[in-house]
Amino acid sequence: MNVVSARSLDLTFRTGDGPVHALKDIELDIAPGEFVSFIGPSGCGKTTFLRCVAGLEAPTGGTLTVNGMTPDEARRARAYGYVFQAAGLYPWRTIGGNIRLPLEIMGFPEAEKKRRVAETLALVDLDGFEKKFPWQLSGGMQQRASIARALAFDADLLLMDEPFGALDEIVRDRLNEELLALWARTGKTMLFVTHSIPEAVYLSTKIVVMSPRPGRISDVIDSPLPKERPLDIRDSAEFIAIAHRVREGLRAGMEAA
Amino acid sequence: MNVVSARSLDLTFRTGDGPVHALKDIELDIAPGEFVSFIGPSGCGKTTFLRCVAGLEAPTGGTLTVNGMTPDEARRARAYGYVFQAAGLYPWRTIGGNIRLPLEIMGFPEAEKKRRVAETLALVDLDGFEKKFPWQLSGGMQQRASIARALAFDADLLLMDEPFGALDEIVRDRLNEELLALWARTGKTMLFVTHSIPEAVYLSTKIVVMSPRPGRISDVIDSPLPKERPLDIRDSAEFIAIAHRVREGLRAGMEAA
Amino acid sequence: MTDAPLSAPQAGVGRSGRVALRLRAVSGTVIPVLAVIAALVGLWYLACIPMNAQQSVLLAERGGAEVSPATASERRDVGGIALSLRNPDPALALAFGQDRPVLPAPHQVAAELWGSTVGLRVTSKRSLVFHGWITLSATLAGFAVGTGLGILLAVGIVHSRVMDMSVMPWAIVSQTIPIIAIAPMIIVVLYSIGVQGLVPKAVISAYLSFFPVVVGMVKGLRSPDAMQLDLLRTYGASGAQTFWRLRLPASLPYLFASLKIGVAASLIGAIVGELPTGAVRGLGARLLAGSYYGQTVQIWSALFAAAILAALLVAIISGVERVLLRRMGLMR
Amino acid sequence: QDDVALQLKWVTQAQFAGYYVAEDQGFYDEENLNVTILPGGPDIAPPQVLAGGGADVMVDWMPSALSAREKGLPIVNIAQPFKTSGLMLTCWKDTGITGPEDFAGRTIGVWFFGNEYPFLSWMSQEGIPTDASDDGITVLKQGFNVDPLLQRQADCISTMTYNEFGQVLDAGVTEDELVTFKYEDQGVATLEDGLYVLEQNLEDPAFVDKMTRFVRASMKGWKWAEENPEEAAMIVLDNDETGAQTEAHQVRMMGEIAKLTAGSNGALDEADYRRTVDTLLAGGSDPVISAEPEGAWTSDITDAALN
Amino acid sequence: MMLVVFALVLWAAGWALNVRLASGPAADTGTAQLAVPALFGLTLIVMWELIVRGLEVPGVILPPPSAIGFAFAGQWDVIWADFVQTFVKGALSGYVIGALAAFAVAILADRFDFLKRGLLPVGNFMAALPIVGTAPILVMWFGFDWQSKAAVVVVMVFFPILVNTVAGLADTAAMQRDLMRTYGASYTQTLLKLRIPAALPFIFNGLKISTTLALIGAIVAEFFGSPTLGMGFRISTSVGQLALDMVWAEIVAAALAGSAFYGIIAVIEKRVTFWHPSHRG
Ligand SMILES: Nc1ncnc2c1ncn2[C@@H]1O[C@H](COP(=O)(O)OP(=O)(O)OP(=O)(O)O)[C@@H](O)[C@H]1O
Ligand SMILES: Nc1ncnc2c1ncn2[C@@H]1O[C@H](COP(=O)(O)OP(=O)(O)OP(=O)(O)O)[C@@H](O)[C@H]1O
Ligand SMILES: Cc1ncc(C[n+]2csc(CCO)c2C)c(N)n1
Ligand SMILES: [Mg+2]
Ligand SMILES: [Mg+2]
Repeated sequence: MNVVSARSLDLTFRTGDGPVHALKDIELDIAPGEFVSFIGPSGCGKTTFLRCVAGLEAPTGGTLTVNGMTPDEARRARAYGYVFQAAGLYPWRTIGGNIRLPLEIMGFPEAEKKRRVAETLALVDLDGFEKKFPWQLSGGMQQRASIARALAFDADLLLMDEPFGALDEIVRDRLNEELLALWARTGKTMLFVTHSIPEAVYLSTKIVVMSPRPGRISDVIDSPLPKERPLDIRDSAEFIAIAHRVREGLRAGMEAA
Repeated sequence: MNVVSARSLDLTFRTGDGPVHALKDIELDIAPGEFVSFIGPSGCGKTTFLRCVAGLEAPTGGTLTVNGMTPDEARRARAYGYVFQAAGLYPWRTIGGNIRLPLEIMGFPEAEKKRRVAETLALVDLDGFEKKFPWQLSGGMQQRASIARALAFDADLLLMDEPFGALDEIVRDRLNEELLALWARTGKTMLFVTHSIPEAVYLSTKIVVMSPRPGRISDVIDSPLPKERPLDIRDSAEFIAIAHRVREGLRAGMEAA
Repeated sequence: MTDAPLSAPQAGVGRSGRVALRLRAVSGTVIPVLAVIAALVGLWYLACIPMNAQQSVLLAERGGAEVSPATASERRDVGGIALSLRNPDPALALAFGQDRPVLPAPHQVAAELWGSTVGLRVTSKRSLVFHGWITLSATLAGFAVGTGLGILLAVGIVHSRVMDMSVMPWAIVSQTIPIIAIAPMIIVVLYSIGVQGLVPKAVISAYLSFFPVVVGMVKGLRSPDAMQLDLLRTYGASGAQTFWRLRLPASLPYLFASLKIGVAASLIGAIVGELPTGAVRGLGARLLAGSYYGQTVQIWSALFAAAILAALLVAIISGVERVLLRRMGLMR
Repeated sequence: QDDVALQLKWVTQAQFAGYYVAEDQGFYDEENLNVTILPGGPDIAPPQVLAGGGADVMVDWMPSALSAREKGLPIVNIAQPFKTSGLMLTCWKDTGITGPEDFAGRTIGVWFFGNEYPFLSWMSQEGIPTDASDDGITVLKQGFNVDPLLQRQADCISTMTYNEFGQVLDAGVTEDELVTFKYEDQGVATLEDGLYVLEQNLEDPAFVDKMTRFVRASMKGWKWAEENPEEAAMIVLDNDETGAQTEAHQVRMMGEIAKLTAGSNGALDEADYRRTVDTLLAGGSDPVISAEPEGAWTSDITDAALN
Repeated sequence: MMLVVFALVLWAAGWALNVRLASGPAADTGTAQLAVPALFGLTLIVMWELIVRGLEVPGVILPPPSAIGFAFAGQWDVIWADFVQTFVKGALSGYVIGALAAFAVAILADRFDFLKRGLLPVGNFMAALPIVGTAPILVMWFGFDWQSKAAVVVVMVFFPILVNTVAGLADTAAMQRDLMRTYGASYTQTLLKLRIPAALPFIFNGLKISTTLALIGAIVAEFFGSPTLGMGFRISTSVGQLALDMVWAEIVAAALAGSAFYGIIAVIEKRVTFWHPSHRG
């Protein structure tokens, strides 16, 4: 069964100055264990699509299922973890406290909370930072903590909206590597929004190129790259070819709009 | 004569918790008409170097001349235009008013102000937006306006500190193309700070790679790319080779530090 | 530690660094503050001369000195500065020690302050500590009630659109009502149901302090951004969970900012509440009694006592704020 | 014991010595009364407190009481411990004022808050407008103290023989620098501190009995105070919670107060009442009261109390 | 008792209507935004009327709104004269003087950092001096007429405007100041073209807070001595005369004037700082 399945999905926002057609006729299937990147110019509806999957936004047309349920049911079943663009850690909670937050809300027993916090901290390589406050960490470390927070309750689906958008290229490179490793280890399904072509190509098994006004899917590219990806795969011809196709897809979408 | 010439330039900030060695032993010459990019990890001193050139920061060692003057003299002679990372337009002024700001301060006559505002607006392709307020424009348009503001008084030297850092890749691509065209047309000398390897390689005649703690120049790469650069030059082997060298330079700098 | 957080703010700041920073901050304000105070005190002394000139010259005249103009009725039309210039000796000599000066000299006020705080048993009716305590207890009671009410109202406003739309404008209008006009009425109404003493003052004090708290708390409870709220939605959190885990902690910095304004307002309220019933107890009563008998020195010392009390209350709240917010990691 | 709440017209001072003495000397206890004395202040209107039920009995001036009665608050004088008026105008002699005919064009300080009626009546009897016109008086709402006179912001101010006048002297002004006009001497005296209750309460025999005992004990207090002015002043001082009153001031005040209470055994003298009413009615175009009051006083209680 | 019960029923009905208005489809229209608070106020007033009549509260304790309305209409000329004396002469002139003085000092404090660091803490302390204590002193110094009221208002509004203006002048981003430096701009140019415009939202915040303070200050000062005119004079005198309807009519006038003053400054603010994120339509 597909983890995410969208059929002629449509979403129009009513705003003060007329309706905004944010998503139009989205058809997409995502199988378990895939790493899917969404790329497209600003305003093309990437975030909106992710929010629909998360049940934070209600589509105005078409159908969308998550693990076979409606997105809202999936949200209440805590089917996914969501990572926002900015780390958005609560500044009044320590790193450990932030990771504990979803566990508290979902009512995990005390011992279980402890175990999971320690485990996820280790997973994102932040052991020893449990008692620190967010602002005592660098931006990259904060973003890792926010990923840990989304991992803590061990949902099979991870939704990430430009998680590394605010970081500099070098830190970003390292986090990309780590994310790939994590994905390989856990086998989760990933939906990943990005603005960066190299990032999308480097990470994904499938790249969804979107174009704006109204937000549509203009291309879906299945990556032939192997699962093992050292950083300098980015200088390989295959990589460059996919990147080229993504860029062409973006350009075409822009011109059509 | 070199536009910028640095000889064993050194700068140490005194802060509450001890000195920060931001620039060390910088040796650099920039000839008229060059397009020089500065790239390096966060905190390596790119901004600090640009600020030294602008006379906004006083070096603690070595010498630095701008058009043969001290930076401070150059600043008072209005020798350069400076573009900051964020557009930083004054929200209480229209786009036209923002571009007029430096002209007012430098005491241009009224008719001249009018002419130049119109001219620079056309140069950055913003005619018709003169009466709009900054927040009514998209991020990319705001950044173009801020470049226009720096161009308005027609200095021969343009200092740009990550001007496109906050924009998305597609908008950024277009502004890169436009910036190159502008440079070709006006023959100004450009100092350009960026985090993006493709951007640096695409734009520059010379790439300065820096490494942190203390901030040093770890590599200076003269680009063999032709002056004419269509966007898909980025898929060429030459381009990729330079990008690779920049990346290696960055990595080496990181490891040494 | 491969990724030492060296780029994080303050990552390298040790204890000594913090202490050094604090020391620099202290010397960076203490000296200017002292300088400004010295300048103000100097000006104050200077101002005493013309302000008290009429009386100085009158005293000199009664003492048999030659003064100009010679009679009080002629002098009445001469300004204080001109009078001091025409009679420099008495104006200077007698300006700083009068019993009922128009403007008491700083040392007179200081001596009175000292004498009526440290110099007396705190149980004495002349002790400013005694009166300060009376006012303080009403202030604290009113502040507690006002703050509680303000927070409740803010919670209501944040959670109910009707309350937001209907209550907020009237809360603003309520602040345009001159409290001194309704204070006596509040007191009389409470009298009629047999309530007197601390409660009426506390009610007025609460009336003045609830507003800043409402405004601050509404802002604070609304300070979490859409992303922080959405995060909790992705966890399927309930309204109560959202309130306790997100809105409330996020509002604390705003709350403290309003508490500081509110406590000062509470103090004013308590003093205003002490005025109508006149000479009973408290700093307001001292002010009024001083005023009633033309005891300017006593007025000024009560005035300063009130300001010092306000400063202390604000300092205490700042202290609590610092400890709490630092423990919560909200203050660096 | 029966509870009685007494609302004073002003702050704790020797003006109210009789009540404090009665409390202190146990005269109220003897009458089986538990009396609470509520000090007044600048913004407390005793009739309002009475109307609200915050007090059983109050001290007020008759002009203010009659005016309140005409406004529909039925209050009744049950006793009149003050025989003579202590109110006066105090002026600087060097202004050249010698009599009321010189008031035109002057600035005069007056207390308001129900204390302005005697002045306004007097002026309307003299035919002097108080509207700040050229041939009229500029009236200032006088604050709490004698500063307007000392600062020469006013040519004359209102003073009480027992209080503010002493303060003027205390400030170093000698009596021959001043001209004073006692209302008593001008023939416009109105009755001052009397005891008033709500009319409907008098229908209750228990209340009447309580008030009878209260008046009896209070008058005993007053007579004690007249005889022992120094001790009475000290008792007042003990009851002052601000700690602002001084012994010298209160002793002098007690001395002056004793002169005002001297002629009264507590019963209202009908002649004084007539004079007060006539003065207030004679207010020309804007009299304080417009109609002859009915039932504004009763001698029942003093009759019962003093026999 | 019936009336009281009726009042409570009315309250429930008013609230229910408001709930419908506020959560209905028209909630965001300007009409609803006026109607909801107006309805709320109206229910309060009618309840007040009913309860006062129902419980037979004496008119000298709390008059019903209808009596207040009659007093307001009947004594309109008196209220107007009081308003001119207290608001126009006292509050407004004091407000203008206080604001100008605060601007001048703020610019000085901004220019000389030493002054700023010394003045602000001392200023905060001075601002804590209770107005009810300073008012009698100022009345003693400046006489009984509106000048002393203006002086009280100056003292009251000075510090909030000063503190806000200083904070506003310091609120420019380092980048914005650097931009001016790259143009080689002078201090005055930076002040006029950057710092003052950037400070306007703060300045208006101070000006807004001060509107209500100004009126209250002028009224409070009249309690400590005044000519026989003015809102504060009328309030205190009318209490003494048990004319509570007049007292409340003056309070209503004060609240109206205060709210209107606030509203006018808020409108000007919206015009002048239209560019600020909190005002962008
Ligand atoms: N709550 C909303 N109300 C109205 N319009 C909205 C809302 N959220 C998004 N939009 C509009 O919908 C369109 C798609 O927005 P969305 O945020 O999904 O774009 P995006 O692809 O995530 O862009 P970016 O790369 O800038 O994050 C945009 O035009 C946006 O203005
Ligand atoms: N005013 C200052 N006072 C003290 N230290 C400073 C100051 N400005 C910069 N630094 C320090 O100097 C070093 C270089 O900073 P700089 O801003 O030049 O880096 P950068 O290369 O521009 O980084 P980024 O890519 O993040 O903009 C950093 O360690 C920074 O913390
Ligand atoms: C507003 C006001 N009311 C009364 C007095 C003083 N006062 C007037 S008459 C009197 C004696 C009877 O109580 C006293 C003390 C004042 N100064 N200010
Ligand atoms: Mg987005
Ligand atoms: Mg930088």
